[in-house]
Amino acid sequence: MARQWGMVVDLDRCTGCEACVVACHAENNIATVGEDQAARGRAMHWMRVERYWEGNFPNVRVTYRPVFCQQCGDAPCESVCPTYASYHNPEGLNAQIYNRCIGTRYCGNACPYNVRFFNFYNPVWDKPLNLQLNPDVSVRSVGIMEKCTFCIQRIKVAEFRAQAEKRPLKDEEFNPACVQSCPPKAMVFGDLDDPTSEVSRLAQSNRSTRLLEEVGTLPNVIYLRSVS
Amino acid sequence: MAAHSPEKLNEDVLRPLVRTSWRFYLTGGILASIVLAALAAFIYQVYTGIGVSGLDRPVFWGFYITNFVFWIGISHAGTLISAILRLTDARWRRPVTRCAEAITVFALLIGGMFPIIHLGRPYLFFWLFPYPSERGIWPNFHSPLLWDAFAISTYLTGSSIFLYLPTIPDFALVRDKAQGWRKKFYGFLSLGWTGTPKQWHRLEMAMRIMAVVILPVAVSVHTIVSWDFAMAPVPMWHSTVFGPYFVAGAIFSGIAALIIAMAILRKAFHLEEYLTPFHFDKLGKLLLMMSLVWAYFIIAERLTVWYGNESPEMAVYWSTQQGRFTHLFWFMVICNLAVPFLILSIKQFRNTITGPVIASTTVVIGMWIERFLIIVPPLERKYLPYSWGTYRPSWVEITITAGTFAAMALLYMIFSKLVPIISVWEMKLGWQQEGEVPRAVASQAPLPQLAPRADLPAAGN
Amino acid sequence: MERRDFLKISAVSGATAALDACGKPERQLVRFIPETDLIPGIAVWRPSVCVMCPAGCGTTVRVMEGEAEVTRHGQLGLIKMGLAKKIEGNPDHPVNHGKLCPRGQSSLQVTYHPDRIRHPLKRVGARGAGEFQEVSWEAGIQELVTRLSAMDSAPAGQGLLIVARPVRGQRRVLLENFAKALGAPPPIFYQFYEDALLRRANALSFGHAQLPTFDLAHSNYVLCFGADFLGTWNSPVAQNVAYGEMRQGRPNVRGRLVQIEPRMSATGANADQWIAAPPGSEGLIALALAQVMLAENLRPASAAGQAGALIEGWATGLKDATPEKVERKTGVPAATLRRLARELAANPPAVVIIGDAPLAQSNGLFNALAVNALNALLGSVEQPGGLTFTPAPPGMAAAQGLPAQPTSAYASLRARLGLSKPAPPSPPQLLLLDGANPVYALPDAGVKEAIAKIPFIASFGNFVDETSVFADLILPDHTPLESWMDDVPESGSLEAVASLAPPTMKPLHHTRAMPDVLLEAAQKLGGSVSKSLPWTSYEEMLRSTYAPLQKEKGSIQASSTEEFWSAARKQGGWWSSEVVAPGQRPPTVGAAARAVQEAQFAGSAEEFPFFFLPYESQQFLDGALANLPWLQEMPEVLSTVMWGSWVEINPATASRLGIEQGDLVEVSSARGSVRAPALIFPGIAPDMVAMPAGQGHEQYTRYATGRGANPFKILASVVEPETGSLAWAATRVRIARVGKGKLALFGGSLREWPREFEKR
Amino acid sequence: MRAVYGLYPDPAAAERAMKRLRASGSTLGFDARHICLAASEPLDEFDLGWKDQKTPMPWLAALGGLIGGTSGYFLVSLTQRAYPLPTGNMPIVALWPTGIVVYEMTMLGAILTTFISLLVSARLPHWSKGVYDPAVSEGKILVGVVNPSQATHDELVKTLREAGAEEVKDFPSS
Repeated sequence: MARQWGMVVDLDRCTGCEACVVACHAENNIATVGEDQAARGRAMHWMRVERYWEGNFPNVRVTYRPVFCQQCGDAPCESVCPTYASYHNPEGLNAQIYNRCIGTRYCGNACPYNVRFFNFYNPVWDKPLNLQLNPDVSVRSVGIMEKCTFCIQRIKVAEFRAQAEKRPLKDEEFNPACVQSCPPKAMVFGDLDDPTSEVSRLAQSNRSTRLLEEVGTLPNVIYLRSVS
Repeated sequence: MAAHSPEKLNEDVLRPLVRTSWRFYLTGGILASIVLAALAAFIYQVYTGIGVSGLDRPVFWGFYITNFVFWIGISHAGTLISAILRLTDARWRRPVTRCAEAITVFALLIGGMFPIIHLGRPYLFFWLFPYPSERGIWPNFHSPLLWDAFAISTYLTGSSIFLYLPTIPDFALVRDKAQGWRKKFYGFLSLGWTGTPKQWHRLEMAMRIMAVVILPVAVSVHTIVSWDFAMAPVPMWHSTVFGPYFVAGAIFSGIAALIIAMAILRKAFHLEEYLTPFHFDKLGKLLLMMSLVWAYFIIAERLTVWYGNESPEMAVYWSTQQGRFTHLFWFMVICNLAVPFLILSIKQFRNTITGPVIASTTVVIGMWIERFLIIVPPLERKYLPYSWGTYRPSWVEITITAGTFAAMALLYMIFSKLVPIISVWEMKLGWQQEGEVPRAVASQAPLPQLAPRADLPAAGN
Repeated sequence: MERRDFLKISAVSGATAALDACGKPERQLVRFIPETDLIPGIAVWRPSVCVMCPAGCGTTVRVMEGEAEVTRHGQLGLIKMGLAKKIEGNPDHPVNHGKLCPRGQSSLQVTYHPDRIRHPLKRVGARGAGEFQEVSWEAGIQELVTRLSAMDSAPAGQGLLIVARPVRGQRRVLLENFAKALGAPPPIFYQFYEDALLRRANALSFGHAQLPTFDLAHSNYVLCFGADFLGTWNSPVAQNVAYGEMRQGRPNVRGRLVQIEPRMSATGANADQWIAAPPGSEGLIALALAQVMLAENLRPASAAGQAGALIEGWATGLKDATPEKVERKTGVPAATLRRLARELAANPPAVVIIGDAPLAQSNGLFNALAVNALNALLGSVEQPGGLTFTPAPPGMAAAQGLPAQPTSAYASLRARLGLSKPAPPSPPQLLLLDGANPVYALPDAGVKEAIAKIPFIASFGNFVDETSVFADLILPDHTPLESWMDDVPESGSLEAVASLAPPTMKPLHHTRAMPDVLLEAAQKLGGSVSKSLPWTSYEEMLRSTYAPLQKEKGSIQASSTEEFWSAARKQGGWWSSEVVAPGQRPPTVGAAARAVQEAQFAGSAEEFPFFFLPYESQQFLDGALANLPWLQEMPEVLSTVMWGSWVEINPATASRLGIEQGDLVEVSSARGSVRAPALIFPGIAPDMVAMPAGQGHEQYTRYATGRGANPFKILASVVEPETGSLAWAATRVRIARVGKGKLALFGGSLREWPREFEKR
Repeated sequence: MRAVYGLYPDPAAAERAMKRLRASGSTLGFDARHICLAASEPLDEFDLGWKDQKTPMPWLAALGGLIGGTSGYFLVSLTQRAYPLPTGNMPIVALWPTGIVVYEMTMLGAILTTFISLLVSARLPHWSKGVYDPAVSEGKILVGVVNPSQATHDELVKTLREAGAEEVKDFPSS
């Protein structure tokens, strides 16, 4: 059964607490790069909370916007990859096949959302921090691109379990790590092709927008505008 | 003042092949050490990770791709110029074509290395080529990088053949003049050329076909290189003007490189008699024209962006007009437009050799900066302003960049030591067709010595 | 296959393996007997309790079989064991409802920290030199017992000083009883951002010496003074969960948030309206709002009850707090105040929150009381959508650790260390440290010297920090993942909660749980001590204290103690099934009414033109979490800074002083100065600078040592007079550019589409 | 291969020699195909056998281009179809990328065909087998007859010399 995994991010709920940021690091074996590398723009945050200031003191406002791979329907990163390392999986995800990646970084340039991250060095975990690594997720080596996968390892486990129990996958039976952790429930994950799912219900909201829609990437992440 | 004579030509052209001064070894040694330093830097980079470069997120491409585009641009010096000149039968091309075509081949070799140098995992570069593999998967033909691979390999094959074919008779000439290992070496390279009418006819035919075929290839190569950028939805990359803009820029920088190369060869190998101010004047005019074409393109590109006034593009626009890259941008305009225009539009300056060489030098610098400004500012200011970044090259990138210039010079030096740098037979043919110099002094009745043409002033000004 | 062939093959492969091992040292390691009953590759989830902050969230830990390099009996080797892989919120827990903040999730790295203390240590070098030598547990505990018995003979055990990080539940009971049995004064539970003042205010206003719980999920209007309740304050996960519901959880109702503070916090950034008011003026503003409500008859004065009676002039309509008068003092327009008051009254249920900096003023108690009175006036106390108090689980007295008369731990600790006058009658002879780090987090001068003066120091902490580096004996505790855990959250839940969890994994290193060590020491000490702590293990102690809950109506229906125990372990605790009915406050105590107080600041406005705000950081709280790389690399949401400190400066101020982003700035108060790079921050008042707490550790693992600056170092000892709490937001400073600094910023532009050309 | 040849100082002399040889071919027992010529530059303007040269090279190049382009098309379409990776909403074999590869392969085909057809039709490489004299490099023009019969050798030498040869030699020189 074909699914179209998607996510709805309610900007009116997001509080910028960054629980999603650490959840993503913990789930996906994302390396910390240290101060020097971070200062050089090489920090890996598949999930980030963008913060924009508006106005000047005292009439100043902030908007938060969690940004991660938008799992585009027409993904610019896919067509530019010469080795098919970046490809569209049957469930509509922009998958990154780490083994195929040779590090042209073209996908990183083509991505309008800048949500692709490059391993400039081999990742290091000071022992025994390596014990925190999630065995379900491969550790990426130097010279390859990585990005948000919608926690594909969780998707696969849930699908296998449903298959083994001979039942359809239930809506919100599982969630990517960021969605799971989000305290104000700003993120909802699910099958956009299932009209009964929470995510497709929310996607119908009159507040729904997509990020950089004008670029034509057909993202599968829907943002619900903040009300005020 | 020496008259043009085949004998002297033979001697002048062949002299560099056998006689080598200490200056050559010194220069070669310096260049080789720079190349070795670059090689060491590259090995260090492969060993440690490409993190030793200054690249970051979101500026995933920097000096390496700048060098790639720059050198592929320089490569248009030769084949394209020489093919155009051949097709239009510009007779003054004859002493120029070989120098130019050699630039093409070496610039392509150097430029073609950069997509590999810049890879995160350079040891897997061959995955870019379509070959059946155990992975059961072929490269993605949708990727402009694949088109690059096709275009560049076609161009490299074509221009190598284009360079080689007219050299065969000259190899035969060297073979006949040389002794020892050289005789064998050039004998091998000349393929046993004897100069029968059939050989000459086929060679000329082949060159005519090649000139026709190589032109669109050259145009396509830089168009496709431009598409590496224009195909990605990056502000100010995603532009239809990029194809012709890049091709024009390529020819522009190619001519500049050719003028510099010619000036150096002329001086180093005392070829004043063949590479005359006349040639520099002609190429100078061409450079001036390309400078104006380049200016036209940059205005076309900038004006449309400015008028369109879309936020993402304007962010990039302003970063080059009134931001971080302003100085670099205006320096580029001075290099590519102001200096060439001032020097080359004034006949007195153009007719010197120094003038065009100065203009060419600034153009080469300016065009390198242009490539840099095309690549880096848009990546620094790509859509979501939260993810904007900055790029600063590291010593590794600078060393490797310096290494490519040294490698170019070194390869060119070695080439000039191994191959007659002026196409001897084409020169002779030219003189014969111009009726300027008797193609050989007749045995019975000595022909009267003809004076050189007025527009071919003697060398050694 | 023939047997001989098999032997041949195995001989060959054995040889290959041996050859292989020569190259790679890790393959030469001994393999220990596996310590796991897990199925390889299959994850199990086990409950635990988060102790990264005092909120008391319930967690669930993903445990999988893995291979760890450990030392067992002095031998390095490999062992297959259950390893915690990820920490998430316990979905059933009433505080956090399956959610967890970034700090809680990072607690995984405490267990696997490379610089964790792996076995008991005894000091060998000079005090503070950090030179230790491994000792056996037996020797370590014996040493502690010997020292304690020596103490016992000192006058009434007064020489024992226990300083612990704030904990609740049986761990707290254990520490308190231990001290009591030895005749020592009660343990001091210290962290920099303490809550004594708010507890005191709530005790005065509502008869509850407890932190408030806000039922935001049902609020329609929230006015918040300074509290970063979505970031770090009180029970942030619970408040975030409720906030999400408040905004978009109800059909056709969207609660509004107004935040009043001079420096925009991560919470203020979410407000529908953000109002900058000078520091210390919060109480006055609250009174102005009350005044409007009273003057316009939006609410009757009597609604405020006891809380209102605590404010002078309440009964007569707060004539001195008219919006116009308050505008003159605070600069907040009278029209805004009127509008706010009307909106508050017109949008029930509405609630007012005060926390963080407004309480850390010399008039903090007044501010808190004024806000409490406003809440009472609004009728939001112990009402749905308002302010309420998490009930204590029945039969578990003192488990929430609520004192009858809340006093400031800061004041107690300073007094005990002889840093305030008068000096204590008997100086401490023996210091027991449990995770507290006063040398770093106590701002007074001379803390280091006072600590170093104590004859014997024992620490239970997992890391060598600025304080425990002075320890003579380190008896490293298990991490929460390796221990029996319990907690009784004080706020964040509308129902009574008692969290409980068995260890989720076997100890990685040669550590022991602090409660077990204390119990063992108590046994060894004998006498009254062993009588008051009769358990042989912490598990046993928990079992006995949790037993009464079996009879209570709650999340567990069990017929036997064993069944209850097993269910509680599996579920991660017990929680009552019903929200305790509102309005069951005990009669309030009489107290003198407070007149309007103005905040006093250390330093003159001429010499020190800026208010200084050392706020609790999103990553490190008061600095105890700075050792975790995930948090170090997590970009703070407003500044986007990673791995460092910074000084927030208003753009106009910065350009006036010629300071650019990233310039190194020296912030000086009368007490001293710190240096950090400047960060241009549009959301801060021009007469204020702010610094996040948490960095600037001199000694705290490889990830935190020598990184950034500690703003506590320049704080003057201004206190709130009634509670003795530190008024940490009452120091004034001056700033000067001293050079070029370095900022690791994750974010690029401050604004969505900045016009770079506009600047030029 | 044997030959007798003369070295001529200029094209006019070579033309004369050529004429004579053609005239005397029937008497001396060889025909036009046996006449050989070598020069250090093309001599299109003289009647030395250039004008009657014909070659299908342009057509071969076009054919080569066609083959190259076709194989380019099949390379792209067959391999992509053999491993059809999902591409989202995009076609597996798309027009533009295929077009570009086909274009480049067409050009490569034409280039390689031109090169190969040159080598084949000009009989290259032809190391040290052709009738040649290093003096050609000096500008001399070699005109001679390959595989002359022994009987007419002296006659040939005479003819070549009379045509103005500076030297008449045997090939291979003994």
